[in-house]
Amino acid sequence: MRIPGLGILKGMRQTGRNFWAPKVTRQYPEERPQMPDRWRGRLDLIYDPFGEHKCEVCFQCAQVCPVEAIDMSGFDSQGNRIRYGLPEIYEERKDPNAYRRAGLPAEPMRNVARWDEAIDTAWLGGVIDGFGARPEALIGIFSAVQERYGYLPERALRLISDTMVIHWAQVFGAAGLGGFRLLPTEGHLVTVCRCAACRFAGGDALLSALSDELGIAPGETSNDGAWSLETSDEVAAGAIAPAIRIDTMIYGPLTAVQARHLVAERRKSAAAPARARTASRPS
Amino acid sequence: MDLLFGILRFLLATTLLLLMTIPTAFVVIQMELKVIAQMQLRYGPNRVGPWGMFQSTIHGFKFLAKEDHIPDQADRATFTLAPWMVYMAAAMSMLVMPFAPGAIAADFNIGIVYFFAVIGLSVVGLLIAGWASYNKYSLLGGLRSAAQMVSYEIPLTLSVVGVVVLGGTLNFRELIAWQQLHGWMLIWQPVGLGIFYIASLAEINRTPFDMVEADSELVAGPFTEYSGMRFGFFFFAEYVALFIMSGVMTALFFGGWLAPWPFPAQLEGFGGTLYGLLWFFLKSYMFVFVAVWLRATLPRVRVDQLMGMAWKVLLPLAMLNLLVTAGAVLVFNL
Amino acid sequence: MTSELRIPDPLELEAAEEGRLRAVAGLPPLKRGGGEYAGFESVGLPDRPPQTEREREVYTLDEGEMLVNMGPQHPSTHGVMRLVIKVRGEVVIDIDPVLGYLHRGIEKLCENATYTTVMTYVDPMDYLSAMHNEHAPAIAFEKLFGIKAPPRAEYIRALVVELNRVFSHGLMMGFLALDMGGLTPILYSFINRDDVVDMLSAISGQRMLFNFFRVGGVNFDTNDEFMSRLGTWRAGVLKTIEMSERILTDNEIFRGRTVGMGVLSGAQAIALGVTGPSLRASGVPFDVRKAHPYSIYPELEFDVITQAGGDVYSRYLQRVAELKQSIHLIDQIVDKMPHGPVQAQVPGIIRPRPGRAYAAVESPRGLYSVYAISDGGPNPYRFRMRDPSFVSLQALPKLMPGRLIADTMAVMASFDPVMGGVDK
Amino acid sequence: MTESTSTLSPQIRILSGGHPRLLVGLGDAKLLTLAGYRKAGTYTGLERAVSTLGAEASIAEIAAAGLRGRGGGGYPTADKWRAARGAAGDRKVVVANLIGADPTALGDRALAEGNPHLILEGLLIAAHATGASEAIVAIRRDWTAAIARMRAAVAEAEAAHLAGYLVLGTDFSCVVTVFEGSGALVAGEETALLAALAGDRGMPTIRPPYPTERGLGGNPTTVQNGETLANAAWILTHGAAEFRKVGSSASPGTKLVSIYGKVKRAGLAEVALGSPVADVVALAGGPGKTLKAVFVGGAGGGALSTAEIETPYDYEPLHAAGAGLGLGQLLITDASTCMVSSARFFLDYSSREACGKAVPCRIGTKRLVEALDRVLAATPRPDDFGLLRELSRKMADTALCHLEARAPGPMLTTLDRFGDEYRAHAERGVCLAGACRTETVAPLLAPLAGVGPAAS
Repeated sequence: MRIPGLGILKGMRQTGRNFWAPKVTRQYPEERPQMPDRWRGRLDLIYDPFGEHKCEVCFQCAQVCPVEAIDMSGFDSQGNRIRYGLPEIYEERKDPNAYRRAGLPAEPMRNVARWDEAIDTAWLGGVIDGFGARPEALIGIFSAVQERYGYLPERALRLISDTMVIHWAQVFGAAGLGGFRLLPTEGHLVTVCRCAACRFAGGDALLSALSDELGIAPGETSNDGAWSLETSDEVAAGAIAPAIRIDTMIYGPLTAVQARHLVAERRKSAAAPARARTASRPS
Repeated sequence: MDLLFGILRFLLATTLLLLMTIPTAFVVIQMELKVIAQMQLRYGPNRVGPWGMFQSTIHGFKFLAKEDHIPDQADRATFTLAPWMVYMAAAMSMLVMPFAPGAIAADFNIGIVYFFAVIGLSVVGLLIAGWASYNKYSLLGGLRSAAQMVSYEIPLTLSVVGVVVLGGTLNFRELIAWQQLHGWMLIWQPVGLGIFYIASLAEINRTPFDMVEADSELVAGPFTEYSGMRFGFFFFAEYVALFIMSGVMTALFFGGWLAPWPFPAQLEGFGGTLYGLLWFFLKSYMFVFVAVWLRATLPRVRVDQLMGMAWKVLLPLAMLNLLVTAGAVLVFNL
Repeated sequence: MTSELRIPDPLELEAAEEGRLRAVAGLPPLKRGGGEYAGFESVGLPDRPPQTEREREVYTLDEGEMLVNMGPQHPSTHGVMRLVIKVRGEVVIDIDPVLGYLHRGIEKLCENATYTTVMTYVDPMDYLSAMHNEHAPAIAFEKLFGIKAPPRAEYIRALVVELNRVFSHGLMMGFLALDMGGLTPILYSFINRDDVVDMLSAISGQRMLFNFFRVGGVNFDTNDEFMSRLGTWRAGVLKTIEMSERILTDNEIFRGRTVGMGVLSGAQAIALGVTGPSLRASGVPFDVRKAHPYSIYPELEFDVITQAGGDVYSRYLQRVAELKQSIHLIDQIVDKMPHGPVQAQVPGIIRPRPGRAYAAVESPRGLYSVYAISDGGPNPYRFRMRDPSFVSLQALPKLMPGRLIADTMAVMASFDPVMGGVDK
Repeated sequence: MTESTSTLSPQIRILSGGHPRLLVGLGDAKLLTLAGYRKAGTYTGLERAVSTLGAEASIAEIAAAGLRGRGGGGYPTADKWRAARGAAGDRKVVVANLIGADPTALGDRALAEGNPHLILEGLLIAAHATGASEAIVAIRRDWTAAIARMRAAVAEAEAAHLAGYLVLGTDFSCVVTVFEGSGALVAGEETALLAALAGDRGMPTIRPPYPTERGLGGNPTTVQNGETLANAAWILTHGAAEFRKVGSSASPGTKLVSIYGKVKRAGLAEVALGSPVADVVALAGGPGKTLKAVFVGGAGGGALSTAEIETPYDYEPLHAAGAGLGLGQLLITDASTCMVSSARFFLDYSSREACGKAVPCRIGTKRLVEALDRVLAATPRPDDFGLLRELSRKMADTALCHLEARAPGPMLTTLDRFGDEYRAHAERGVCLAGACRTETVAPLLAPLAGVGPAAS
């Protein structure tokens, strides 16, 4: 026979005792939990132990996200500036007004938004149609666009994605690989070949000479916007190593002095159109 | 002149009481948050103000800031009326609450009858809230509240009848004076106290008798469709009622404002009022604490068990108690 | 085992209960069968004609009846389940569970994953017993490839699986109380659960979806952190469990609501396919760990616990008893654990020979089993999982007619369903 | 044969000597037209395969010749074609890989520019042998001359019923299309090439399934290097026995070698497989006495020291020496070349060209470059040489594509053979070759562990 109420009293004794007992709550922001050594649920996979950004902007996450929820920007392992996401959302974030709303000092955008750069849609549509909109021809279409604009404008990529029904992340990812430019260059573009043949034939000296002559480091643009210097593996120098490319013309083999001379010559006739010359001098 | 003074005094007292309900609700809610947390080995709210003291206050202000939503098919008139009815039932019943000597808003000669009449009004509010919401859960909750509160009113009142018979008065002040002479009613009416406590918990929908809200069954009972300050009124009324029931229990069974020792059980003048207030609040909040303690421990009883308990256990027990008390009064001529 | 094989028809039960109630109230019995089809509008959905007999039956309302839509958003449906309850007053006449709100197509996901990556997909299924979810596929795939996990791996598996059972059963105590309005036991249960998941994250690296089992072993060996946490937890676990027990087991209100409530006889339970603690609470001594031994369970000493009642209270007691039994098993496992490797040599992409394999484990909710068919490719041709919660829920419509709405919660919680597993 | 660069890009210079087969007449404008090409006696291979032999027999012919893939892997071509032929699927594709992944490898470019019909013929033979109805020529996009010539060649061949529908009047049809491919290193990898052709970022995919089972669009796809296809055409034209006359028994035939570095004449030569590396170096008029090391196989190969200069230029012997055939790149260095900075150059190249798909490659190459930078700056961490070896091993173990697996090759081989240079750099900050700009740094107290056997 149970005495009615005794069970209730037993429970109340327990809760009453716990009223005074030490508490088990962790006061989170002050008291950080000790994460196990093997813990792998961290959300801050941002920097590795060497202090380097871990995200390589490889787009694999964006490509598999079915609702295109991932937007990202950064520099990938090729050094390309990549950004991916809805332009309006992204640009709103970069918008000086958004900064102002957030109470941050608003500076004019260094890299102006190019997603609204006008492109010749009819021409691009013709190019895509010429390839029959086959996905195999994506690189060919990119080549055509880069030939015309000097780089791949984002709006063109978007149009390609829409017309060819290829996922936007795929188009952007494909454009990020293989030497396409995603930013426009300013002025004359001097490209120094960095391939093994050129490097062992004295390409480093060429690069330092040109860098000295133009006063800019590789990847930079001179202050007057007339010259850009970059390196590439693409000049494919072979027998004419070491070689450089100025805009579309390839020169080689060159010595450092010859390279300086070439650039200086072009500088003098900066206003005049580049005259055609032989691509190489057989040795 | 007397009439004018009486009216002024009444206006002042009611204003003060109405103003008092909100802080009272805040304090009781804060107690509930904090005490249950401690019993569950948590700290409870501790971020807003020192020791989290203002958590319930900002809860209150949060209600003000929330959207007030009325369902399309709800009956707007009654839907808006219901929170007021419930809230006013609680606030009005405070009118006869004997806080301290000289601190009774309206010292009726039938104060106890008035109290039980007014506190019972809240059932009407809950019923129309349940009906007006156009929601099945609300309707079930409203009907439950009607059944439960009407049922428990009977043992509740009957348990007090014993006290009244013994004290020979329906006035709270006189009842406390009787207790000063004869000792607290607790000694004379232990069974009545038990019935009163259980029935009062049921009357104000506290765990383990919170059938009306029953959040794991009926979502939120009659309050399901309410939001913003309208819900806030229900919410406050519930906690004010808890305080009132504890206060009335103090007055009826625990000597009201009397100190627990005979000398000085009561002081004269303004000091006496403060002294009385101290003891009254101390005792009342102790019973609030017990109610919260119960809530931290007990599961909810089922609705049929609840009704069974009212009619099969409490009502016969209260009758028996009344019979024995009345008999004793007659025989021993107390 | 009882010899009662007849399952009472819900309508019959309901009629009896209704007759009793009306007799008590002194009312004439209601006439049945004159109802009208109310349709889906009455539960807030677009109307359409009934498509099955059962649908017509549920949505046909007699005099004084009403359909209540409980869920998918409701405080106590253990996830996102919808119960369409036909009530007369508060008396439940009929229940129509509507599933699929959490359906994620896990079986198909697994069929498109390689054998090694299946483990990540089965985790979120029954999220309170993720270790068990991984255990059955691991065993099935090992059968399929004809490899064996090293002994130490088997012991670690059994250890983490029993730890998982401890916190799962502990949570059941809390949720049962919570569904009856008891606020406190769930928080005590979470103290225990937090300790265990911290411990499991020390060994596996994750707190909830462990991804710990591998085909042919486990991901990690035990480490000092895990073992020290295990020791600290073991010292205090019984005290934590007793706190909930003191509040619930002898409580008159709790007993009043659970004893004799939702009685499932042994024969009924077998007929409905209910397994696990719910079946043993009905007096049937069936435990996969004993009946079809797997892993290292033959080497451990334990008895199959049963209860006689078959009601909600028995199911509660059964869980508490099994919880303590699991702690006992953990002691044994730690004592006997051998040294050695924890992972057999397995190629990166496994292509088993065409064949089929079945493996069943005793999960906290009952018999959880996996059936995998290989066509020789790198991913399973067919991957089928039997989830115990889904089967247990079948009993709900059989038990509820004649009871009250409030009891629906108690009976449902006593089967301890996890919607992630039900909907897969 | 004299140097003739008439129709070829100026980058390509053909060296005399060796065993010219594919290079015969290259640079002659006559070869560019169909008529001129036919006059040279070819397309007979295709005729023979289609009209006389049939698919099975042509594969047997290739198998008898023992042709192996010239893309570096050395997988027997006949086996690959047989697998593609046996694979289920009603649509099969053949892809000619003319991406020329490494810009220093000139063989494919020379063939595509100088003799497009030869590659086309090989491609059609492969299509016929594997039962493919579709053929794709993927050419690196900056080889504009090659693309134009290839397109013209395809048009000519189709007009002459050598390609397209009903080739040579038989029921064999094969539609040939020419597409540009991107110019990244990884794009030459066959699965990456297929991904790029599917309109995706050109990143390798996990194998199996091999492309011969499931490639472009899920269809069985045979991806062949341009040089391999040219060889196949040559075999069908001249016969397997003739093919086997040159080269080693395990791998008969010739290989196009691009020789550059510290040589008198850099350029392209065709040598018999199995001939000593020293002979190949001599073709370019090597540096003679000052020869220090030969990097065989470019960024994915390895270095041979002067002691190993007699190693046969063949798949297995080079692989055993830690190097590889690659696309036929041969970098010759003399005494003035620092081996550490050379290894760093190759690793840096691999790191820059990493597509980003496989983490060990993407991060691992960077870590290797950083470790080498520390060595070059004479500020190594105590375990840096251990790190170099361990990381290389892990990269090879977890590689997704062969580029990644072989990326540390130049570093590992030089670490083994020229350990003293590494040690000098790391411990004293001295470049033994005198090539690197060195600063005076305090020597370390204890020598570093883990430097290769040559150093100990």
